[in-house]
Amino acid sequence: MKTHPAKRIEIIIEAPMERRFRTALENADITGYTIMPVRGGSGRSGDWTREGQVSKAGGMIAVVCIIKEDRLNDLLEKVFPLVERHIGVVSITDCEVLRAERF
Amino acid sequence: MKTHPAKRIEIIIEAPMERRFRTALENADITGYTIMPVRGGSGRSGDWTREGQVSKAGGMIAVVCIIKEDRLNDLLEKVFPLVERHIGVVSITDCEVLRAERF
Amino acid sequence: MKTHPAKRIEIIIEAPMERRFRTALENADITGYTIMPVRGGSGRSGDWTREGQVSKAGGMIAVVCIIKEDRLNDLLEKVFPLVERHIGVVSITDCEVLRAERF
Amino acid sequence: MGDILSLAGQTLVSPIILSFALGLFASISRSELSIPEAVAKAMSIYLLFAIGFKGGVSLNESGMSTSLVLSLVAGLILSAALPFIAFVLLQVMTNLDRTNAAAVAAHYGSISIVTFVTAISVLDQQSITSEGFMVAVAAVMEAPAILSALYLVFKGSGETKMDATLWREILLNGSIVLLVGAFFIGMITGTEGLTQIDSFIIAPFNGVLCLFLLDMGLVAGRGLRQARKIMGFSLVLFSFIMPLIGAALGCGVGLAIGLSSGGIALLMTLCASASYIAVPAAMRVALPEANPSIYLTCSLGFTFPFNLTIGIPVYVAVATALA
Amino acid sequence: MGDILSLAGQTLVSPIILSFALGLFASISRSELSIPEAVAKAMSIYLLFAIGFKGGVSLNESGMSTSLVLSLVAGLILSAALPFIAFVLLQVMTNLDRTNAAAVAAHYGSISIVTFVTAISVLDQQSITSEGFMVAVAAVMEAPAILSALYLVFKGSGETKMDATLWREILLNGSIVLLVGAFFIGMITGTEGLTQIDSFIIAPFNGVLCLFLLDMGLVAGRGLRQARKIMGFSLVLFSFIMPLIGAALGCGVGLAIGLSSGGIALLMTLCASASYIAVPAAMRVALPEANPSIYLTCSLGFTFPFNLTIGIPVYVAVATALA
Amino acid sequence: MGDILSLAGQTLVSPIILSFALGLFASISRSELSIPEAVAKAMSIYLLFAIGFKGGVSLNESGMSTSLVLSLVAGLILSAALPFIAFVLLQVMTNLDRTNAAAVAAHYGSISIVTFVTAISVLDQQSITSEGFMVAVAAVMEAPAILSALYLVFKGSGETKMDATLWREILLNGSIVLLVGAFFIGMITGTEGLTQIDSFIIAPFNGVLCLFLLDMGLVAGRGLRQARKIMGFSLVLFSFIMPLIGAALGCGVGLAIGLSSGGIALLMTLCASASYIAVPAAMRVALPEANPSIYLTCSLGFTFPFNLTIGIPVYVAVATALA
Ligand SMILES: Nc1ncnc2c1ncn2[C@@H]1O[C@H](COP(=O)(O)O)[C@@H](O)[C@H]1O
Ligand SMILES: Nc1ncnc2c1ncn2[C@@H]1O[C@H](COP(=O)(O)O)[C@@H](O)[C@H]1O
Ligand SMILES: Nc1ncnc2c1ncn2[C@@H]1O[C@H](COP(=O)(O)O)[C@@H](O)[C@H]1O
Ligand code: NA
Ligand code: NA
Ligand code: NA
Repeated sequence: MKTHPAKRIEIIIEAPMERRFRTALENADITGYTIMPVRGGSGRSGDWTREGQVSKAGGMIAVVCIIKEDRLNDLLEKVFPLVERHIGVVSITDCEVLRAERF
Repeated sequence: MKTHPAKRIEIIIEAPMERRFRTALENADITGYTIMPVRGGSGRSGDWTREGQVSKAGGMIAVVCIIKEDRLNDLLEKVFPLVERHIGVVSITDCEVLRAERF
Repeated sequence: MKTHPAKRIEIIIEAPMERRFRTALENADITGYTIMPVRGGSGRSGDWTREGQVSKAGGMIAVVCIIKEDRLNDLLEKVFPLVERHIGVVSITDCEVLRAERF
Repeated sequence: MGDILSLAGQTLVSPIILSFALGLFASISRSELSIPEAVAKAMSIYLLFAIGFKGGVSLNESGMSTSLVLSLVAGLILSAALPFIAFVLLQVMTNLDRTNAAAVAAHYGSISIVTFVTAISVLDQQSITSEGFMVAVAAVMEAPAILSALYLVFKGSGETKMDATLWREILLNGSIVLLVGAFFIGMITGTEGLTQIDSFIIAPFNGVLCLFLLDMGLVAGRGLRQARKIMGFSLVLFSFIMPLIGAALGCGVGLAIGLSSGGIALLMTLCASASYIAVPAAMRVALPEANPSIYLTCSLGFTFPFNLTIGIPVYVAVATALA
Repeated sequence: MGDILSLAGQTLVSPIILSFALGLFASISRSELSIPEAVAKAMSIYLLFAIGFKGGVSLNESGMSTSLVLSLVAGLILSAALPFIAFVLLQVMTNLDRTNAAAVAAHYGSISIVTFVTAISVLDQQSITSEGFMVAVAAVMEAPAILSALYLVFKGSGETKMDATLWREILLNGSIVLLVGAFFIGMITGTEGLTQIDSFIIAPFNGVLCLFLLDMGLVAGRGLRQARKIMGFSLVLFSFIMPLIGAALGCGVGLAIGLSSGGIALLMTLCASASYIAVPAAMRVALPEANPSIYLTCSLGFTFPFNLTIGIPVYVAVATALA
Repeated sequence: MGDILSLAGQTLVSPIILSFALGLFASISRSELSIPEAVAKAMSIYLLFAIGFKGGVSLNESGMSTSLVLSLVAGLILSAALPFIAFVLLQVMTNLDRTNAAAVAAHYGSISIVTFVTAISVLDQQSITSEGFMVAVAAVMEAPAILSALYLVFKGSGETKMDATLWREILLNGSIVLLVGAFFIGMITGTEGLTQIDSFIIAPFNGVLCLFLLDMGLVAGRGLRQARKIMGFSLVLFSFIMPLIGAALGCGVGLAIGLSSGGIALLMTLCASASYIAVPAAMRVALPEANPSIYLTCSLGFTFPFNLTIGIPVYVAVATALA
């Protein structure tokens, strides 16, 4: 089956930033992305878990975004400023997609 | 440590399709997969979030499936017809696995 | 934008192992990782779903850990013994990260 | 008329409706207020269980009757017939394509259980009694509309698209099973069963309904925010007219089969209400080409608030005036 | 015998048991009805807190007694001893290997708190009083069985596999901490504390139990659907015989230490019931080679429904006949 | 003094406080006991809705008054002023940098709604009445402190960092909208509305508060376990001194504007309490450079338990002695 090269970007960022982050993606003309919940983790700022938390403050989300290679730089440049002051982790993986016209 | 090449397939598809999708995977003899929850996202059909939703209609799931390279095509061909009419996103990444005998 | 090569490790393991697993990662000096919830899946030991479950016994978690390439082997060696007797799935993907100094 | 207005006023200032308004306000003003998915589901399970159980108990007390059978049959037919009316109306009034029109139509044949529950609580407030078996009528009205809609799309095309899995998903849909199951439990255990759990299913009922409607307001408001892009004026108009047509039909049928005034008000509400749980999920599976934003906005964004605020008081007033 | 049957009949038509049956039906017929994980956990937390608190309050009223100490010791010993009996029985009746047999055995030494709660609610229904401290007995019976099972696997092998983390996980297991903690809170605050929160922990208790058993039915049914592949007839038989053996032992011990008839019925229920929360989680960590489908299906798929429907009425009838 | 002690003793042995202690114990002893996030949120939504609604109903009964307006203005000013005091204190006592000090200061100007709710429940226990509009005062005190803290960080720097999104997030914060919304619903529907839902929002209130405090204890304990690495002695000391300063100020202002003794106790509690929901979230967005572990540990790990156990009884005793 025919597949097409693309990039899978995964960004782990603080939950209270969700709305701003969505806006930033929109402004970068990225309308396709998926947000996944995060249960807990560990980083330079210590361990954490969502269990029993009421405030959004103590949580992260994972944003997965699949885009064509040529739009990658654009996304990173528009979205990075937002992440910079925050504790987000950004990783980019090569991938193949079906139905290239979607991306 | 010895690792073996494999493929990681990630499929984001509507939650109401979960059962059919599982059946399709079974029929393609894929018995190893993991389903992860999705909190929200954005696509050609607009923004959405699971918050406060009762109906399954407004949600997606992410299916992660790690398989040997030689079974990839088989999976895509058997599962794609199901995804085709639906709004799923399919991405395939190269990966390495431990314990190849599992896959 | 400048990116740096790294490895993305994804480990799917039984939920009751979470605490031990976190300790094992700490002992391997891996302090950066993220834990994501898992809703259900299928494997050699059959289908399962978290719906309605009270006991942790019937669930898995997904641990995502992004590290520098040169630390990969160390991680695998320290963490694998824990996974060995258990039903975890380990996959490793090449990725690129921003801000290499974090990892 | 004055009566209707004063009744509408009375209904509008109840905690239930104001909670819905609060939710609507919060999401339209983009507040981050939200209720977790699991909690929304829990409240919906609670409401279905409680309403089913109470219906069963009251049938146990009143005993079986031909009226019950008549009402069930009437419900089945109404649910199956309404989508055809809705479909024609949509084709006349709007420029939706066949698939989207059928998908929207399915929602209007089926029912919204929260609208039904709210109507019951309004009747309670005014000490109007109604037939306990109306819950069973609500249950049988969930599914037939889906079949009608699929017929509308696939007739002539030879395709059927109805595999066994889809049948089971439609007929053994979670909310049907829970509602009918609780109804039977109530019917079997009767008042004795009720006394064991009434401080769970009766006392806190209205309070839970408030929080659930708060959540519905939040979800509906989110839909409305996105609606500007997709909803034309004619589609909005449809969302207000269709419930009135449904209610009129329900009223006629209710009178014909001799329901009490409370029963007629409930049947009108059922016909007027549009599904937003079971049908959307079925449409995602059976008609994935239909745009969910369209049918969800019609049903949850416009018809639901309309019924809650204007519809129910009108239906109750009309039913009490006529029966 | 007639008494037992009529009691069984009475128990079977209660909302509690019928809710469980509804859940079982829904999942066996593959309905999509489901209760979110978070909600199931919430109900379980509520039930543990309420039952623990009430037990503590009633101990506060009745005061300490030698009977309490005797019962705690008896519970500890029963929980530690039952796995040995179960293990021998499994080796005789089935062809499970050593590890799987020990894992299953652990479940039968430990207890199921929902079974216990249901028994209390059946006793309440029949106005049979029981010792408040039975909750504390339930708590001490959770863990010892796990140690016995691990001993069965590792004896001779020199390995111990019991690190400090595992000890803590077993002894400070969430449900033990909550049950014992609530018990102490009840004991310290007494009736005065109870009046502050009784409309939370007493009034809705049976209703919550209904919904929780609905969920247990859903989960148990899912397990049963998968069971055909792995469960032999002999294993199913074991799931019905073992509770009776446990109950008989519990009955003897209860009589010996002079419990009331209600207390004996509860001790029988504890011995007869099999864990499905704490022990499975411990087994996943300590005996990952054991197949979870086997022990979960035995305990939740067969023994749990057996106790709920046949067991408890029998135990109550026997206890009242003997004491 | 004896009075204060006996009152403190009485408060300490209530199910509410003991539940908190149980949570603290469970997480410090590393038990796996935990309450799902969705359930914690549900309880918080319930508490906000109930407390807001009841406040509104009581304002509806008592009618508007200048005292209401005075209290609202006083609340606004106190919330805006307290961060400056806290900031100076932190700069004198600790070696936190400007950003972290401002972030911590923001928490102490704002309020903790659970601390407030607990104080109300303690007053209830002792049949001390208080002004219903204190809920509205609580609501207006949530946000101003955030603005003061941002001013402290950015003054002189020319930057403002206050975009429209941030304003909306602060002012239309979920808990403010829910609290104020429920307050208005209560005010509009009055006692008539209350009778419709009182068995939901009044009867189970204290029980839900118990479980919520159990959860708070779990979360606070987790924070404390991590605290050793980051919390110096002086910061801990600050967490105990700052609430007393706040309470003293609140007491003076309460006396000045002529609140009842119950009202003064509540205003003291509001001033003494530190936010752990709204402010931390705002800080993550507006001051991401501040270390969340520091401000969360101060507010939730030290000040919250301090107020719960020692603070509230003292504030109530002082207020009743003075007013
Ligand atoms: N190397 C990593 N791999 C995966 N997730 C990470 C990594 N580092 C940090 N994270 C996530 O990002 C959060 C914040 O990281 P930090 O800013 O280092 O405290 C952590 O709690 C993790 O959830
Ligand atoms: N490029 C993408 N990357 C990641 N997820 C996507 C992408 N496009 C769509 N999705 C997900 O698929 C859902 C449906 O997409 P669509 O059919 O475009 O509305 C979205 O709501 C997202 O959750
Ligand atoms: N090939 C695979 N790809 C993704 N997840 C898997 C795979 N195999 C197993 N899993 C996950 O690991 C769990 C246990 O697998 P097993 O030990 O094979 O029963 C399954 O329930 C899945 O959630
Ligand atoms: Na309808
Ligand atoms: Na047992
Ligand atoms: Na304060």
